Amino acid sequence: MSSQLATTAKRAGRRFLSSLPALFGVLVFTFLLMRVLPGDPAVFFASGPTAGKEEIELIRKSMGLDKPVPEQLVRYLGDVGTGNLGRSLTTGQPVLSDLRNRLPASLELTFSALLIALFTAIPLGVAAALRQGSAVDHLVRFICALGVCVPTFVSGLLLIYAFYYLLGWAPDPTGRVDIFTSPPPLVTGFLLIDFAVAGDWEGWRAAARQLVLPAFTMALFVVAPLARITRAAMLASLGSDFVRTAKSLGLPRRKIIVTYALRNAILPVLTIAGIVFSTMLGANVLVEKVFSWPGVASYALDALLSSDYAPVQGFVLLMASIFVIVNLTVDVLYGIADPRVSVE
Amino acid sequence: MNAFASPGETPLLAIDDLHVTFSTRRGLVEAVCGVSLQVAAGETLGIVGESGSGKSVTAFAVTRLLDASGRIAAGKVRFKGQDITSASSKQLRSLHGAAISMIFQNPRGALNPIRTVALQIADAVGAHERISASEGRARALDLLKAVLIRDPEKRLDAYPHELSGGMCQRIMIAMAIASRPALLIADEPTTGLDVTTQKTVMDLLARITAERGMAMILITHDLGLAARYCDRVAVMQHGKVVEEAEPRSLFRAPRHDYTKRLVAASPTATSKIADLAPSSLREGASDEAIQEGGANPSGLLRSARNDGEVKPAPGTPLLLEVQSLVKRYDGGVVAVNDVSFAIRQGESLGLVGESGSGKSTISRLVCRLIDASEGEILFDGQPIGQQAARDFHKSPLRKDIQIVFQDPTDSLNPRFNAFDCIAHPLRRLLAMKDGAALSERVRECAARAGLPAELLERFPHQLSGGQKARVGIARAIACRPRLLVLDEPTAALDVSVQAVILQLLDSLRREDGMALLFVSHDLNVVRMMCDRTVVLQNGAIVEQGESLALFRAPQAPYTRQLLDAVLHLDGPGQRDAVVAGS
Amino acid sequence: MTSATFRHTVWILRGNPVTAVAAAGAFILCVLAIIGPSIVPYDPIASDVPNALQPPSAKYWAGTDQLGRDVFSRLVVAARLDLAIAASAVTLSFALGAVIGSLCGYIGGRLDRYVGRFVDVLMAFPLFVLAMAMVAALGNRVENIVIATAIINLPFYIRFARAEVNVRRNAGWVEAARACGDSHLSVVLRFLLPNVLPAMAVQVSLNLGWAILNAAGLSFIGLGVSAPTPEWGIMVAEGARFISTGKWWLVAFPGLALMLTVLCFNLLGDGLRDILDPRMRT
Amino acid sequence: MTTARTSLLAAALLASTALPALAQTRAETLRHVTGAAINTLDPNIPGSTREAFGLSLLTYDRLLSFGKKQLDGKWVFDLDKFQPELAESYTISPDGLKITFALRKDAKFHDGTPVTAEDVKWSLDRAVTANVLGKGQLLTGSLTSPDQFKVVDAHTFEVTLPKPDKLALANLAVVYPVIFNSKLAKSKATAEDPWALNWLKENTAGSGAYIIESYKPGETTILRRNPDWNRGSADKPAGFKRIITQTIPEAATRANLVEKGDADIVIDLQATDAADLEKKGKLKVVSTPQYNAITFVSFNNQIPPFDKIEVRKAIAAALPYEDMFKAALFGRGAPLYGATWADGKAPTGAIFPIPQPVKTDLEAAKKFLAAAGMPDGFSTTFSFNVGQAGTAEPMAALLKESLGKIGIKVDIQKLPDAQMSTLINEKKVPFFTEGIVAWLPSMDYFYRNFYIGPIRWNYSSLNDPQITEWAQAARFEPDAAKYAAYGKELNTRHFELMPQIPLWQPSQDAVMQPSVEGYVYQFHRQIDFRDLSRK
Repeated sequence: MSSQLATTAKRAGRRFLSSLPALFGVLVFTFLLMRVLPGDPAVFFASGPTAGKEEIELIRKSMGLDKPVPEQLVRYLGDVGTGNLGRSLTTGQPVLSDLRNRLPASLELTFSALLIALFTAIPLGVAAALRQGSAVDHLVRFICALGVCVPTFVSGLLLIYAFYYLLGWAPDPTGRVDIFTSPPPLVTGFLLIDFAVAGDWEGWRAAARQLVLPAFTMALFVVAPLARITRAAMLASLGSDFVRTAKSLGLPRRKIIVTYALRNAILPVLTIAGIVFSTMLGANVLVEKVFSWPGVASYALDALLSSDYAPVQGFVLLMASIFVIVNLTVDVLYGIADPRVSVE
Repeated sequence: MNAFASPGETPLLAIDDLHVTFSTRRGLVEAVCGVSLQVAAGETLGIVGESGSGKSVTAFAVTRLLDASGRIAAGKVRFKGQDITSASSKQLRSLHGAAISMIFQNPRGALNPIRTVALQIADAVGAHERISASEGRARALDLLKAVLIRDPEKRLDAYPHELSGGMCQRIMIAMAIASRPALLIADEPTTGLDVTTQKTVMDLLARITAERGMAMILITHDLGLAARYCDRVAVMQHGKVVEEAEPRSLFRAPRHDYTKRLVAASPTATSKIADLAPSSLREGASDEAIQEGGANPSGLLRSARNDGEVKPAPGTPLLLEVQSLVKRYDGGVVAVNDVSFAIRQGESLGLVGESGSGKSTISRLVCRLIDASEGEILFDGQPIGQQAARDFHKSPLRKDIQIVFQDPTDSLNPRFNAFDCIAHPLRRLLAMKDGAALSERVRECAARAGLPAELLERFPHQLSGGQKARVGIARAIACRPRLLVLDEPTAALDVSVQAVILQLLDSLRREDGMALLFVSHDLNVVRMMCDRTVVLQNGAIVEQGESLALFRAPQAPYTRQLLDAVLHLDGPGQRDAVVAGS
Repeated sequence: MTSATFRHTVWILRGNPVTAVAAAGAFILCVLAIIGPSIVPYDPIASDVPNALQPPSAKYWAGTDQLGRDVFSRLVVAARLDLAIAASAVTLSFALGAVIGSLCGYIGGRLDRYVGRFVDVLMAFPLFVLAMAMVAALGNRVENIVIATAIINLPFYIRFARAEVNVRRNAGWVEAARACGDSHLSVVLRFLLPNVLPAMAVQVSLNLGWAILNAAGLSFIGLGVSAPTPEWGIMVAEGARFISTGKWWLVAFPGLALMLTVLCFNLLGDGLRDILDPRMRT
Repeated sequence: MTTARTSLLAAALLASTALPALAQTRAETLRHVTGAAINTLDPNIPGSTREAFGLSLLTYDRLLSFGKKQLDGKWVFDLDKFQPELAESYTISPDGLKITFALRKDAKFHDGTPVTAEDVKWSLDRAVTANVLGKGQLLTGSLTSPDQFKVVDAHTFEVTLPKPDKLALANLAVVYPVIFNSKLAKSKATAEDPWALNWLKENTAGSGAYIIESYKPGETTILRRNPDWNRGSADKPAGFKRIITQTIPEAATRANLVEKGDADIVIDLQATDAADLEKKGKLKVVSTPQYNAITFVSFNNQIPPFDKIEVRKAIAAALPYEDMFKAALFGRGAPLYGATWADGKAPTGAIFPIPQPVKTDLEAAKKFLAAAGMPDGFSTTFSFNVGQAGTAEPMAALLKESLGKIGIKVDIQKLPDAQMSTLINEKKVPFFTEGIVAWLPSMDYFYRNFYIGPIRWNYSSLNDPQITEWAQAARFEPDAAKYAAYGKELNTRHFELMPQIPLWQPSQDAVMQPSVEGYVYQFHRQIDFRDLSRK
């Protein structure tokens, strides 16, 4: 068991090292892509009523844009090495602190959405697999297909219109917590956790209420791939020889489905869930926009449209790092869940 | 031991006119049509038959473990008088494992890959009695001891992938006997295992059933296995039991035509190629192998009868010379270790060994599909080992060395029809253009391989296993190679089909004077097919020599071990001997 | 299609009414894309400001928009552009991905490692943001939207083709082809590629829907096709502005068109998977 | 099963109402929602957003601020009237070269330090010396050097001008010349940053009506009332105890919020939402045409074929003004087309912009085109930025359609905002729509800043010596009648040259709860929350 953990850790370490070049590639590629953008951030932000050449030059200089691109790149890489991601023109803050403040919001939303999606998708997928070809199966497939075919910004807007505007069930879609609720002392940045730590259940409910609609909007979109893979994996393991063995030995149905079939089927689901998580985190731009969610994605979107380089670069780097970390986590979890992996 | 349940006494299991149907897109297909069998307590019943005969379906119907598409259409299955076909799922659950349990082919797949051995065995015990975790572990240990696993304490926390196939099957047996069932159904329990492992596993099964007074149904395609371990054998064909008897009389004097053919087709230590599918049995036969022979090349029957020596004269020059061949894979695994042998023109050389002996790697090295790490290969005196496998397709010798693969399904491009498969080397290596000449040549090759011309338009998935094997052979001989490498060409085929294919290969060799490199794990087949034999173990040569001499008086202990494990059709009472001897 | 495949397809469709409906839907969409512009009741671009923002009626089946253009006509005409964007983006990434992925899967070694790194880099990007950045950098014209969508899809195709080829590279028929005198390259292009294409076709169908949504998302943040070209994503994005004032038809109908199209392709992809999955064959 | 449970949980969460005990103070709190974000606390920092300007009006005081007047029944800022803030009163010397301010004696910074003339001097020095935005702006009021600012005594301050300048006082009322607590600021200054730019970016050192309670850039800013502040007209603190400004990117959501009563005021709604809310009648909608702003269709007068007046005139005659106004703005604004000028001369010169004598006349357009030598038209692109897509997109579609009728093929280009501004700055966009705003909307200010020289804001790249000359002359013309005469010439010349086609002045639709009172349209198009109170 301990050797298994050791090999898993070793594997994780190897994976991490091998992902460093990818991170570096992302860094350089983003940098260059941003320089290709035809917009000049200096001009855009020199929006003062008398903005002239001088003001534009000032901003260019403060951003280091007056230097040749290769030099900018070297400086940027040096800065990143020392943990300086630059300063956002849109918010006026250092990108690092902006990202640090906003990342918990994105993570909390994405985690909640993923949880909702998993708790929906796995039972659906299992139900479909258990009754393959039946009406249940077709229904699940249809529901899933329905979920992925509505653009998130449409479903988000419709949910707001229905639950906030018409029904009044949901709180105003204005961020993470009701503006009149005092925020909890900062511990993790995850409001649900911080409120719980502080024992402020009133606040916890307020934060949870804000979370429900955006999380559902996002979950709706990822239920399909998760349910689909659950169904496929479940079908594979239900049709496998070891489930037949379990049946032939007279194991209780519940045990066969949960301990034998599902536990094996969960492995590919885990992999997909990792991928889904990373994609969601990067792709929830539109959800964050629609729900005024103060997350990193909407931050990057605003910056991108105004050619504000530093935040976009910082964001992409952050996302790529999270991608690597999530992959590592999945790897480790996989290594723990599946003893076969460690011998490879 | 009483072979037949005496009338009046309730048998342990009674199958009465069982019909099983499967719903497919062609409508309902009846896989088992009216099978009646009885098993007495403590008795071992063998069910033999080729693929599609319904033997496994019968077993699964008995235990009600059929796929969702399968259904028991009619008939009764009584276990100790209780009708299983109408049992509720609750009753079934108490029956499974506790009264009837099963073991399967592919033991590793039959075990849950992510659960430890101890837990799985404990699950099996816990399915029928309430036990604590520690009790479960203790019971698992006892059972592991009962199935004679070495270091049982260590194996408790092992996962299936850490164990060999033989060990997995022992664990499967441990689970199957965990709740002391009265009947054990073993469905091809040793298929896919090496011969030596097969023997130990079967001996264990025989011993355990005898010790515990359990009845067993042994389902197998291997007549030798049934002969050795069963009290009584039922032969199935097309979903019906065609003959049922005590093994000695069944195999010595088969009465039904199908049984006769089956017995004849099973290679034994003394059988000859011509005996495998004697023409006397072809009349009125309806099975696939014989039907396929429809486009019988005129030479086939003739040459099959003609069993004269085709051994090349002593002075015949060497065609292939393999010198100190080594193949190392990344990670330091040595698949082939210093192997040298030679084949004369027109000679047939057998390469035998168990899985992992490196025989398939050698066949690919010789075919120049992969590069050797060290050593040289001379073909017709020319060194061909140095030319990179990547470029060998340009070599003029490419057409002289051809190969027939193990799995006929796997060896045909699913997107080519039979014609294109056979025409492919002609187009490529002989640069033949589409036209009358090409199609004439393809037809000729097909005919020589015994493939009816009307099948040439079909795609692989529309052909039977034997037909696909023929396409593979036709493709390999299309360019008239001088050396044909046969990599377990019949391993995936039923015995009756194997018989016909072996005859075909033998006659082709005689007619064309091709040299053969025949790779196989089946010693009887190699003995029949090859002039000389090389025995491999762990990538190295253990012994090589004239086939007849080698099999008659093996020098190496390993060869002897292999030969001992070969099963023979004649051998009643073996089972008692095994039990008594242990 | 051979008759056996056809029979198999029919059999699958009978057991899968959903797929049959989806296939019919996809067919209708393609027909609309071709003949749409010639059958619509109004010019989809001509404005008619006095009749702006009319709710659906017998005259305007799906109402009119801000400029008084007939929403229904615009919807029908938009089908062509939307399908074209999705189809060309997917075709592009499919073609590139299949070839690159197959070569990597077959050859392995250094090529595989380098391409693998490149794919890693792409995968590590937040894809939507990458698409946004590319469109912003290249300019929001149709071809750039296609290119951006194709590039963010590329890694999936490369990986898919690579994996599919990898499991087949040691198949008997591949070795047989080499024994028959085919070079590695010819094995990849003439043997492996045709064999992995069907499996990838499933991916294509699923991806078509995704590509349409991606284009719609780009439109929503203002990086889509330029006005006044009718395009569903833009129509939804424009209509979204009117949600709060209860002009539901502006968002509902294009949204529905988008949804049905994506639904069709997704269900079709699911169905195709069943048809092509050999395990489903008995 | 789990699905059902999850959605039950969701419903339960949604249904429970959890407004805490802050309800009684809700009436004293003003919740403002906006689509944009505040990016600095010091309005002088290059790159400051409009919202940052708006904030600075609350946290800082200036010497004086603009008065208000009624325009068509709506309260708007008055460029010519001032009301005291930190200056109790001011006197202008007869030659107009010296302005003396008497400072309030009771004014204190947020930290309790009294406000002195030293602070004013330091702050204005900073505005004209440091690399800040104020420098460029104050220039337009002839305020360029620290030498012009003199401390007379602790509460008397003197500004000297090289020439009498009508906009000098006005320039002291805009957002840049805010008065900092110089002691505090200097203590934060460093050798590299003598004017404490970095520190003031994230901190306030002011005396304004509100104190920042929490500031999350791009999310929320919460302001607390400064109880000691008495610089308002009524000599008492501002009306609301707390002001919350929240960034809500979706305009439709902002409309929902204010309609549901969750937000108190919003000024950046889409025209359609404002119209709808006005029709529903539950809320107070104050719709003020932005009289210091213009939305126009511009040509780059240097790029062919727009270097030909006839081409510009052809397009001016082909634009579907009425349709564009209705479809894009829903008629919310003041049109600048469709006027009749009796003798071809501008009817007035005191103000700019004035309605132009343009109307849709395709026949005339074709004639102009023919006169330009292009009877068959030409192809061009028409650009606008993504941020304005809401109004510009329908406009562009109509424009494309209409110009198509006279043979001009238009490709519509929607550019991300930064890209658009860059291209405009590089003078590379031939044909586009934009909007301009003048904080100090006097006639000459418009001409000087938007139609002269190679500066960024000269969108049309107009280079007409006549206009340059008249505009510079008008700047220092003390006599109102002569000034108007210059203006008449300028307005006429402007129309004749047609460098741009002014379309309209869009309305600023301030939508608020009926209980909110005191809204005034301000020069920087933000809300001056100090004016507001609740009934």
